[in-house]
Amino acid sequence: MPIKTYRDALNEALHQEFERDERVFILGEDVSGGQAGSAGVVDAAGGIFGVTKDLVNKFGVDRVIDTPISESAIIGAANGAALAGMRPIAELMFADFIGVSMDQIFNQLAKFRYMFGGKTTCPVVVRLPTGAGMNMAAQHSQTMYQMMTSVPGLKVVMPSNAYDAKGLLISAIRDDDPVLFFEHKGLYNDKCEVPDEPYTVPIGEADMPREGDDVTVVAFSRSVKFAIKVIDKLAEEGITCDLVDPRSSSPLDEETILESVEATGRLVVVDESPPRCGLTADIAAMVASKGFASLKAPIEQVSAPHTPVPFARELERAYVPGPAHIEAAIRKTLA
Amino acid sequence: MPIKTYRDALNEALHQEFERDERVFILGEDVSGGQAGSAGVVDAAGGIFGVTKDLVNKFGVDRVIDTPISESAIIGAANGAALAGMRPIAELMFADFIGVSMDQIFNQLAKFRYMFGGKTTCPVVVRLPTGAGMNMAAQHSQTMYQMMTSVPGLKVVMPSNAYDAKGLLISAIRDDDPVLFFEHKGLYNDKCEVPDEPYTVPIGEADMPREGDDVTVVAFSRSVKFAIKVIDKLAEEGITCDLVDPRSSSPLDEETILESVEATGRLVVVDESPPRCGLTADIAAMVASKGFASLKAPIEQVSAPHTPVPFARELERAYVPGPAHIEAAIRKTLA
Amino acid sequence: MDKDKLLRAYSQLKTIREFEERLNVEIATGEIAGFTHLYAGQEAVAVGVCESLDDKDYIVSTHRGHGHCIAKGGDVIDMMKEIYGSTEGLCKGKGGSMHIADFDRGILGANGIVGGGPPLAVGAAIAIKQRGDKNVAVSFSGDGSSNQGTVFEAMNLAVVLQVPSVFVFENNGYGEHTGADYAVGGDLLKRTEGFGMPVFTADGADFFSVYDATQKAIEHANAGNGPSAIYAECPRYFGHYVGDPQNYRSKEELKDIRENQDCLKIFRAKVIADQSLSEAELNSADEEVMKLIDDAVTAARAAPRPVAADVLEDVYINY
Amino acid sequence: MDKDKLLRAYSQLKTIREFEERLNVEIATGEIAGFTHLYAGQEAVAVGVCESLDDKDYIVSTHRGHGHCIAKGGDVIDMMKEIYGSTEGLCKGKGGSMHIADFDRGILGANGIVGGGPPLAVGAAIAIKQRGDKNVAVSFSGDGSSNQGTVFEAMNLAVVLQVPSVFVFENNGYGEHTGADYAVGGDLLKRTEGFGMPVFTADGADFFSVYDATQKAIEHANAGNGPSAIYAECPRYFGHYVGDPQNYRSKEELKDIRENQDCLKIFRAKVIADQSLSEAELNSADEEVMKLIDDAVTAARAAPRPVAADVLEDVYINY
Ligand SMILES: Cc1ncc(C[n+]2csc(CCOP(=O)(O)OP(=O)(O)O)c2C)c(N)n1
Ligand SMILES: Cc1ncc(C[n+]2csc(CCOP(=O)(O)OP(=O)(O)O)c2C)c(N)n1
Ligand SMILES: [Mg+2]
Ligand SMILES: [Mg+2]
Repeated sequence: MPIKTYRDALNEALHQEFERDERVFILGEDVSGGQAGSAGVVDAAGGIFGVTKDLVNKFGVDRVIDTPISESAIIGAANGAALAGMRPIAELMFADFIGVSMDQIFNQLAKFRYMFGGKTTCPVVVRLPTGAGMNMAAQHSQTMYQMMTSVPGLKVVMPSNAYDAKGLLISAIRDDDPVLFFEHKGLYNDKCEVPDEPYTVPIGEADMPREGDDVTVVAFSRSVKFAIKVIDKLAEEGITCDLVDPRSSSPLDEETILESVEATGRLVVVDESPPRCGLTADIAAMVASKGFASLKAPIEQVSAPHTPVPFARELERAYVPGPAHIEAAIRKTLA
Repeated sequence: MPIKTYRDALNEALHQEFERDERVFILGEDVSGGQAGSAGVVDAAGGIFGVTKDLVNKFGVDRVIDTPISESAIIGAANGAALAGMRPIAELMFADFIGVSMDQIFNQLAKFRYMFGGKTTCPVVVRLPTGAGMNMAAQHSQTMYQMMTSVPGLKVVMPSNAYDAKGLLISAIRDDDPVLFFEHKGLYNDKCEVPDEPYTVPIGEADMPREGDDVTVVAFSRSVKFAIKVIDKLAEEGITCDLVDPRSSSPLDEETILESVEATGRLVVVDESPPRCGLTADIAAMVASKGFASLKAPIEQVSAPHTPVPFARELERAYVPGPAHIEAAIRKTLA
Repeated sequence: MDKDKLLRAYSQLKTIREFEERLNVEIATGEIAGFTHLYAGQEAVAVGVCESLDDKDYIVSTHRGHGHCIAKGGDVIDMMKEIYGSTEGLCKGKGGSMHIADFDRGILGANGIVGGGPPLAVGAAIAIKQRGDKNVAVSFSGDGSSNQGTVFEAMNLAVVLQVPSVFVFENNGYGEHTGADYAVGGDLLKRTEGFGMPVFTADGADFFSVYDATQKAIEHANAGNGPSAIYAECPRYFGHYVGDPQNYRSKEELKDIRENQDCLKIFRAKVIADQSLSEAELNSADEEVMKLIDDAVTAARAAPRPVAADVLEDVYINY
Repeated sequence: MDKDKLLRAYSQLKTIREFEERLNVEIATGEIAGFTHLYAGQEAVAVGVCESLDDKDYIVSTHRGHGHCIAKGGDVIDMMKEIYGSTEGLCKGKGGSMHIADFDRGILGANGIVGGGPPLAVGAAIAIKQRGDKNVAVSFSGDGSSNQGTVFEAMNLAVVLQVPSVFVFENNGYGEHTGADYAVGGDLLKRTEGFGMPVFTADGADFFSVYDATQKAIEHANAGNGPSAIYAECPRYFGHYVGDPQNYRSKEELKDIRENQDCLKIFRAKVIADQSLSEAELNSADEEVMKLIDDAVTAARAAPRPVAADVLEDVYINY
């Protein structure tokens, strides 16, 4: 099977869905790029991370829409177009910029279906490059998906590898409910086998990239990659772990997590968001309520510290919960 | 001691702090009210819930500033004034409107101190009327504080009674860090003893309005009131509970919660926010990690369902976690 | 305008007026929950705009949405049921007064967030443009709303993309308890024109004036010239919400607007003067409207109520 | 302007230019982390504005903040240390290029959020007004930023409250990879004037022109007339960020702006022509600047690095 990067897998999903359904379009800042520039090109960017590359050449400026820097209008326009029967994809350049569009996310997009008594859905996909790792400091490095998980009505998806990235994005575009789609900036260059043809990965079904007996590790987004590293290393010592990658925090595949904890009795939850009301707390609480009887040890949460993301390399490295933190937590739960 | 409403206690705190420190001012929509109206008055409103009543008559329009409907500018201006040495209070008419000002809350206000290396603080208080109970539907009934608890750098306070309301607001205004101050709309008319003189209630110290042996109940904001009702009723049956009102979700008084759970071995957490990445999950997870050894039963979480807030009376009543839900959870953890 | 259209327009004006006047009474009974913002006084704007539209045109409304929804063809009885919180309401009792929507009529919802609507309308206009249809997407905003950043962003985006949006600004003099003259810095018209789109000014108490302005906006859009705006000053008869004591408004103002800025009176005077409709015809329209409103209230009171389990419907998941 | 002031202004222009040109080189070494946006080409705006200000005036900057910070008196060496991520940097290595601040100099921070700054400046202007001071609070925004809703809101609020804000718009032709002519609907000047404040237009490649406009804005504020704006077109010499291949710009444009819109050349030509400064004086200023920049890079490279425990400092709590 061909090997592709996470970035290219996403790009391929977009090309194929644009092809399949002419109601699909994308809007955002520099999703094509170059409008009114002195060189006279309109495919200058393809998104700041290159995920929308070449779309404009194939589908034109009416479906690959560069916008002014107006995030509320970007999300709002996507919402309105969806209510009017389209299947819009909105790109926020960085997940952190959700702040300037937040009302359109949680008071509009998330609520339409319910507030209007189920008489409509609002099939918008919002793509949000997320996470730390590029030394972009406090306003360009946040995950944000933990906050969005608390919003009823939104689906919250965060692929951890290129295969899932393509399959989940296709599912998201075809979904009738709004999906916030978080792409980790630190994964764009990661590669794995990705089929050429379109396929879907269902939203709400966990993946289990490693299986074992001693500890259940639940990890999201880039943390999955770090967890795999640690688990493979510990396997050499004879410590084996289930690794659950829920792929989406909402809907959440509670069953897979609970079944695994039932077997192992020990739980480590890993995520790059800060700890309070975060995903590690959320999963830990769910298990403490629904899987309490299985637990043999305190639940270990591995998250970022409760601070903004710092700039300097040394600081950011210490901030992001990496393999060392995960390993320590696994050992602690076994101690 | 004089009996005062939550609303009047807050109003008194404002009057006294305006008196004490001339750097204190307030801005928001209709915090005075009546500007450019045909009747020529500027004290028409005193805030839509009457919390800022009469301030403008005592302190003038320069310190009681009516603004256009521009929440980003309201919070942003408060932030900038604080950086320039003032002690601003910003009022959002409803906590739900935080969406249109969210960037100024979590990317600016929350981050300045850290991002600027501790070279400044940003002493802004944002007042946010919160919660359901008035049939105002999906966009005027949310708690929002669970999302804000996940933001490093913010203090998040939610008084559950008039005494705390006054003392916590005075503490918030004197605090050098930003404080989001959530006033439950369903508590404004509640009364208790409130001293006339200014006093502070420290932010980050839990209150324990009821003490008992069997179960620890942790509740926030209006849920405290419901929990008291249930606990007093159960006491007649001989079931006694510790009731912990953390008063603020961040900083969180983990110690008081953990000590209580150590004694009771059972935990029920109650909050009106939806469940995912919410406060009930957050507290449950903290105890599952740090107080695991004390637990004798699964942790019970009592929250709103994972839906937007519905309009009709019957629906909203079913939505808000009330005494019946709390009682059921307490009984379940004892079963 | 032919006689049928004229009569229909008048009935719409009257329906909105009576719907609101009646709500103002019914709310006092305590049967209706929540916050209600009445549109009375402004009817000529909603009807003047919407009489030029059909079901394939879109509108996005505000917190003060009853008038827009009725004008755009929303079912009066189902609206009333929604306001009463019945499961037979347009939103099954989940939305209430501030969230009335009717997708079959192109009503993309009232909106409780000031400034929430205009970006949505731009999105609907994008949809229209992509489908190659000749329709428009209209957003309504108040004077207060005109200060919300999202509204400026929406206008700019519509201009940049040259989509068929129409931004209607209804200046009723107040945003809640604050006068427009205080809160709107500079000049609302010039601010709007600065984005490079035409603003058609209308008399917001005169149906014909608003109708004409709307025709111009639609022609502008149909000619492929993109967005435009309509600016109309109009009176707000009631308080901001039902229950508002309105101590910021003088008695004289409240009296004057009922006497001299009543769109119903103005409409009647015009059509009677030019003999396009007779007093009798207008009166019989009035009677029909009164009956419709009576029926609506009766039906809404008797309509089925939601049950607790309904809370968990209409959302993709519960936990 | 006296000779000292002129020389100082020139040195500031040159310092910014060399700071940025040097960063463009140093970043290639891999020693500097993160994203860096260079201000080269636009120096006349920052310096033209800030030479009229003192430490009690406030500025709020953007993601492209080095120029504004240097012009407002930010310490060049401490800035360089911040960009290198040292604990001796202005923000102890926690902020980096996009978050440089210096509160003693009235620099309320660069800002990574487009449109984040103007509301902050209005707040600082409220503080000035409440204290009865005669100062101004300046926000810088780009052409791209001018489309962000928060910027419109800030202008409106400043007008309503009549506070001493100055909104500086630097139109460098691009917001990231998108031309201003595409993204700015209508006319940036008219949009701003629509709020009822004067806009002083300046040539953004000419220090003197910007300086004059700023004097007018300050006079306007000092006279109690509230906010105003300054509009300046200026060239952006580099890509949006260091590393941007700039395939959306023609070679001719890039050549032309270096040749014909270089604020240093223009400044030199003027002061030599009117004999207010000599070539020798300017050259010796150049030398001092080059040495300062050298020293800054040397110092930044050698400056102490943060340690992991520093992550948990400067926040009121950890969990
Ligand atoms: C974002 C937001 N801010 C504030 C409010 C509260 N609010 C509701 S209506 C209103 C006034 C709106 O004024 P205007 O746009 O003139 O409309 P009108 O009420 O006059 O119809 C305000 C402040 C809100 N609903 N949403
Ligand atoms: C809210 C937000 N949206 C988008 C961005 C990404 N971004 C950073 S700079 C920039 C362009 C800004 O253009 P302009 O205001 O003209 O400033 P210039 O870069 O030309 O100095 C964009 C889109 C951001 N930082 N913040
Ligand atoms: Mg109004
Ligand atoms: Mg620019």
